[in-house]
Amino acid sequence: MDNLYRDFILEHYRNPHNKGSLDPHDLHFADSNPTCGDEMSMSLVLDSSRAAIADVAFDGQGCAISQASASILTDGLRGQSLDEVRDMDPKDLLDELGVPIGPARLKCALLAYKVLQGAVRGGEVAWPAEAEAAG
Amino acid sequence: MDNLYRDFILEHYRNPHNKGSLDPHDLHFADSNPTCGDEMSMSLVLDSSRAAIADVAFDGQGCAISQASASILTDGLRGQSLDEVRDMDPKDLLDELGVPIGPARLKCALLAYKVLQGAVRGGEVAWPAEAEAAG
Amino acid sequence: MAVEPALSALTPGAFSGTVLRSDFAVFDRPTRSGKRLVFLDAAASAPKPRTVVDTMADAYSHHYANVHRGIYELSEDATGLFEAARGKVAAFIGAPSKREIVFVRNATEAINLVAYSWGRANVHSGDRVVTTQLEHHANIVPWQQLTAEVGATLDYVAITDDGRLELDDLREKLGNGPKLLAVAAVSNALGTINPLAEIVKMAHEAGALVLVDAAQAAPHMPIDVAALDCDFLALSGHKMLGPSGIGALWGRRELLDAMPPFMTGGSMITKVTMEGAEWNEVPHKFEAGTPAIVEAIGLGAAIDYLTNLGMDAVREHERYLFERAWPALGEIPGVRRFGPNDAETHAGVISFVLDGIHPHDVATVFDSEGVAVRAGHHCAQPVMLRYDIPATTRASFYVYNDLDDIDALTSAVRATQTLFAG
Amino acid sequence: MAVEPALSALTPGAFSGTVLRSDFAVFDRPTRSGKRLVFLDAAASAPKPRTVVDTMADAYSHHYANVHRGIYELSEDATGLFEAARGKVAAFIGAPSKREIVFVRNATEAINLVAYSWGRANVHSGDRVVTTQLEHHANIVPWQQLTAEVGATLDYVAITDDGRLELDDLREKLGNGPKLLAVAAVSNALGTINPLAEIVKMAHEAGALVLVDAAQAAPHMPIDVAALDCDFLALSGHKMLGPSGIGALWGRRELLDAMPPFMTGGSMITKVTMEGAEWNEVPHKFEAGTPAIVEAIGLGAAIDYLTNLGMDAVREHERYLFERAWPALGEIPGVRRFGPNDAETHAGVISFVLDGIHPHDVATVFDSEGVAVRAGHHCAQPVMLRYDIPATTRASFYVYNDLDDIDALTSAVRATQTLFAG
Ligand SMILES: Cc1ncc(COP(=O)(O)O)c(C=O)c1O
Ligand SMILES: Cc1ncc(COP(=O)(O)O)c(C=O)c1O
Repeated sequence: MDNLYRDFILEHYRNPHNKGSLDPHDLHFADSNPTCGDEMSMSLVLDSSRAAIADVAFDGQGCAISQASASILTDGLRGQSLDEVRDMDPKDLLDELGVPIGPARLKCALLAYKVLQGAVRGGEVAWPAEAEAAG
Repeated sequence: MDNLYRDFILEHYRNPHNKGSLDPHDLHFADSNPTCGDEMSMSLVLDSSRAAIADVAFDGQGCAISQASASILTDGLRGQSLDEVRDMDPKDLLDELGVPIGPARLKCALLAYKVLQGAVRGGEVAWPAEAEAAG
Repeated sequence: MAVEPALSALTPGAFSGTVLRSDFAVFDRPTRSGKRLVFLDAAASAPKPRTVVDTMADAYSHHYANVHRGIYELSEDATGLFEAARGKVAAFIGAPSKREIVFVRNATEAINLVAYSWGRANVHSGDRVVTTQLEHHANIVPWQQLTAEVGATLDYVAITDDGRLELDDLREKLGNGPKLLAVAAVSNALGTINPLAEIVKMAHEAGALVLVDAAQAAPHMPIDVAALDCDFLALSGHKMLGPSGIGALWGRRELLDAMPPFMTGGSMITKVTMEGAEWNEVPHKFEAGTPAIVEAIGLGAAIDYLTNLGMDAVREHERYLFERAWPALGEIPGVRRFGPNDAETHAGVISFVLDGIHPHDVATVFDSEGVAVRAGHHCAQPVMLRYDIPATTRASFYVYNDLDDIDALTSAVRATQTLFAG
Repeated sequence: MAVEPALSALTPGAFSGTVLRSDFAVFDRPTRSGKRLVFLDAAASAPKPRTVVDTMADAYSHHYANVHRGIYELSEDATGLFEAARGKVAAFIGAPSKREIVFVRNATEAINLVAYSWGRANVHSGDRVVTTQLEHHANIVPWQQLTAEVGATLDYVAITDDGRLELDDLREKLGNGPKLLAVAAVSNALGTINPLAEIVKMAHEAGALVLVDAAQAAPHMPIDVAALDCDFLALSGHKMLGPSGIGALWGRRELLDAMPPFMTGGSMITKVTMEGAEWNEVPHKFEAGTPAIVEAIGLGAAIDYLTNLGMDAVREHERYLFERAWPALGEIPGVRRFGPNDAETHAGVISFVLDGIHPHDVATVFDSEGVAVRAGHHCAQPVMLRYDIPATTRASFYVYNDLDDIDALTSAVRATQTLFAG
């Protein structure tokens, strides 16, 4: 418990980074967590090479886990190439959150990842295998 | 076992009474036992009052129980009024068979009753409650 | 002020939750948190009393065979137990005949059966079907599919700020002459107990049949379909202390008789040739293939358990808990409760949100306190839409709950608020 | 001469039925006749090993809650066990992904699901569907309903005198370019093992998809959908030592993805508004409402039990029993056996009739000897039609049977003949 809601997570939740929307943007995608109905969108602005991310913002309501996860994930995106983003391992995001996330909350933790993948792949992607067990 | 297949039943099975068909006849009905698919038909000839049974025959393949039951049931029909037949209690037929019939065979034992009721009521009737438990 | 701990010593309603807890093996289970398990999610699915588990284990061990077609002792045994369970369901809901009880997987299948079989035969282009905004998705989506497929219209009865059906709106929707009104007896998202007798009367006067979704009512209060005068009723075994994989549809005999089959295959036919098939009598016409035999028997055991407590006493017990929990939650600043205020029209289901804390986080913190509650849209997204919220946290009561559990609930609310206030 | 009693001491196939019997509580049960229970009706439904009963009792007692939506320990537990069971089914039949496994009630529902969902979307007026004359009603009537509804034609592949599919006739029927071939892996009425790999190849070359009814195959022999290259496969848990109320449909991912839902309600949606709904991913799209949670877990335990024996060994064991029972029955005057003569194409299912004695009477006399067999049309009336018989008596073998049971079978045949010769 205290483990899951460490100050670090709660701090990101209370003051999420990169929250809002970017207009104009190059890529945009919205998706939702079927377990709870929470929706999240992400807007990306590409750099002049059109192959890497210059700016990013996410939007939508959600729980502490999904908000903190989106805040942390987006923090690391600027400068990354689209190829790097496509190859991203969802486990790395779970590691970065650094808290034990039970199966029922994995979709909360990975929603930002799923939305991001939808944006850079141009369409909805399946939930990572990690989140499957929770249905 | 020896109980169920008493000589009495086997004798009726080997040499059923009133087996065959009557032509012309006044009433005719055919029905089947869904548990086994056995079909049975019955033809009735009425007397001049048109309200009582003058002659009867049943036809169709079936097991020893259903054949013996039809043989015994039809034996008692001549001279009975249609009203009496309609009021018949299926329990009486089971009593007359005089052998312990498990739920799985009740439809065999009562098929003749059901066909007869269909004939005198002019259409299919439901299985008697006794036979319901066996589905 | 929250509930006085002293109250816990009282016998709530007609029997004591503390005593009944020993009937349920799950409460012996150690929890991850090390705390006592406070189970407040009966509305999703109920724990099983030992008698249900034991009845099923005995049936699987000593009375199991396929039903209806076996000419041997074991199959006669299984058939007898299975059909006796059908009789128990009929008696439990006041059905005139056990032939009107169709075994299905769950309430969802019961409603789909009616939508496919009765619906496709009776709802045509230009017709209307009415449901309500407080329904579970199971009582919405099948009607969306049906009406979209045949070109009919689906109307939704609105709900009030305190979670009741707007009866004036219902009257208006019925004024269009719908073929069917599909309505819940009790809302799983708001706890609302709908005034069913009145609703059925209104619908019948308007010429509509009434399907009652009793998934949340059958487990918690007496039901009498004959007195209610409804036309179809759906329930799920797993919510009423019975096994998963079993539920029942009740329908008026003449409606069931006239309906075409839904699924087809073995047992539901009297004759199959290569040209076509003839259907068996109800309820078999609607039970294609090998049924959930032992699950039906287990549901019978659950019904015995509930009948033994008495459904009036069950309702009384939950009303007692509601009457304590509702104000206790209301006294805590930052708690918003949903649904009607009074215990007459509010079942033992309380949906609430905590200001500034997502319901999912609430449930996770509760779990760490040993308190099992549900968070989400409760498969009732139109309700969430109505109140403009993404989700709620929901606590729901049953026979094994007591005032200690209400204390645990309010304590968990405070603990969550403290954690997030950081 | 019948089987030598001495043979009973051998280990048939890879393991001894006599030893395995102790895994099944039902054999401890006293019978009405006072005789040892000789259970020869696995093809209708199989007894349950203690491990299945115990796994279910434990799940109901200590790991039960609704799945997928609960944010608490108990629900995570239940979800984990339920989804692990899905993985076991996938592995058992060689499915590439557990997402391709849809839990249903039984094989009948699996086939109906395909007929309703894939069928209504893909079979149109003038199209053809092919089934065979040796199918169970579950693999006939849904296709009759579908083709009648949309104005398509249903063709039946004929069977030979010894109960095999006429492959020339199959080729001819496939020549008309059907959309689907629905065929059993093993016939429940004749015991025939169809040459599936060859059949699938022929059908695919003709452009037809293939649905395999594996209700009688999955329990008794190894299955590998990837190697078979079929498109859909249906099975029932209760016939493979698992609980009632659970079965599975396997389908190719891309087919399942493209299909509309069958039943609708909770869990199978991602979003519901009053305007409409969006569907969840497979397999959830096809699992509306609360599933048969513990029954799926029990099926997983049955699969563990079978996998532990080894499906090759199970097949070997039943082949061994067949090779003794078939000639032993054939040697008795007045016994007519159905289905292929050789053990390569005949599973552990023997249908027979006794001259001048109705199969129902046979089963009743057998019951009095402690021998449980089935009598009737076995939900395969077109087979009865083909051989112009009303019914057969059927003995079917499984892992707990041994040569003593074969002896009991032949003795019961002789006793019945003696009684009726009277
Ligand atoms: C070949 C075959 N297909 C389908 C079925 C139907 O199985 P269930 O009744 O479990 O749906 C059976 C069961 O008898 C069968 O033997
Ligand atoms: C009011 C209501 N209707 C229908 C259902 C669906 O029940 P099941 O999932 O058992 O089909 C539920 C279950 O949550 C419910 O609460």
